[in-house]
Amino acid sequence: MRKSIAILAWVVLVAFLIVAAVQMRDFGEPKYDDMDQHFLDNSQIDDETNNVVAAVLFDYRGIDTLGEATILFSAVSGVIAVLRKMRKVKRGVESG
Amino acid sequence: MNFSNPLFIAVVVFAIYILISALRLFLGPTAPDRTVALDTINTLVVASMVALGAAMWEVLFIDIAIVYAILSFVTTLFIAKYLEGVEAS
Amino acid sequence: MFWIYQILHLLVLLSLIVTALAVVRFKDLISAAISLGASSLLLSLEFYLLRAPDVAIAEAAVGAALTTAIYIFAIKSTEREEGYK
Amino acid sequence: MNWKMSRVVTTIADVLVAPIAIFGIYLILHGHLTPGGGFQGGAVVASSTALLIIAHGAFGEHKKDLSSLESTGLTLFILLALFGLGYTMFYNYLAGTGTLFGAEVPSGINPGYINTGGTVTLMNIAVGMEVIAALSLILWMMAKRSGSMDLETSRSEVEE
Repeated sequence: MRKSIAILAWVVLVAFLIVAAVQMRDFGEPKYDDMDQHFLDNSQIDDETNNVVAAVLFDYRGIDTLGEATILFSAVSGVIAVLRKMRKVKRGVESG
Repeated sequence: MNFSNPLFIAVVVFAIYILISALRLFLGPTAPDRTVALDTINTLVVASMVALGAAMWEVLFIDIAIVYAILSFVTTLFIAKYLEGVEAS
Repeated sequence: MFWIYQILHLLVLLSLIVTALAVVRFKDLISAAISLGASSLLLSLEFYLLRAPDVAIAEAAVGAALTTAIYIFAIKSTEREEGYK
Repeated sequence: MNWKMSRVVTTIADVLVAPIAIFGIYLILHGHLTPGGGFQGGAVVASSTALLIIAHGAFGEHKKDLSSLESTGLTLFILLALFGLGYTMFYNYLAGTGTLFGAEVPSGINPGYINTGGTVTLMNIAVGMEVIAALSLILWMMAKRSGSMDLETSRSEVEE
């Protein structure tokens, strides 16, 4: 029973992937490219940067970068919170 | 891009070697075999990146190959130290 | 001569599938970590071929070096073999 | 993993740490001209920390230093974003004003100059500080708290 459910899920997933792969458009030709052309034309005027990626990352889509930095900060907070008391446990159980 | 550059043929040969090394990584019976396969893949990837940077006529793409070569050394060093500890103990 | 670029994509993606299958199938976790490093490296080469150097650098630095190091510390702290207990 | 690595690896690591860190700082500082930026350069510098940890062990107590460096980077990033709030958030108020990183770029294809970019360059530096500290802190905490990187004995003593 579990195996048949797994095979069914696999078949459905592969069918969706094949449909998506057939319908995919060529690389570098998105459906909407108005904003791309705006970025390419105006990044040297708005930001004085030569790298358009940096201009998009830190000016046009800056809130996304802020979210990424916050995610990294919370990940480090989680690591510190998890590993903080491990030293005491190690000292009690085993030495070295 | 000018695709008639012979460097692209060299990169295709490198890619075939990468595929063979990936098969060795899949089949390798022990972990040291897989580490050697990973190191071979690293070297081939760096070589193909330099060749592609020359073929595409982009100077900045060599930077990525430098990053790659340095970081693959760190990865191999970590795996080697773990395997050394397992074999010794 | 554009077909030579397509062959290049095909070979790199085929190697990517082989290494990604190895990550799932291995019971030895250190071998799985090695395969994940190789898969990440080949993904970075694919980004390079698609002419996205920023993503290639990020993938190489985070995926190849730091993730493998953290996984090896974690495997060292726990157990090497995968299993249900 | 309780021993120091051999003298060959230690020497090579000592030689290689400075070029890796300098390359990462180059990626951060030239983030507005070449491919790269704060996150990528920070990850490269953090991998130099990984090289130091694997060669010499997780020595010292650096948790507070790294933690404060990370908080400083994130706070600097948010402050730089908030200073442009007179227009919108993340407004590039330094571009083209002639002050810090405020030189003007000639339009079209040009090699680029380091003194341009305005807040983009400063935000690259801030994000780079945060990413260096965050990834180094994760690696250092994992190495230290897993108890396997104290490195008080050398390899030969273990073998005997």
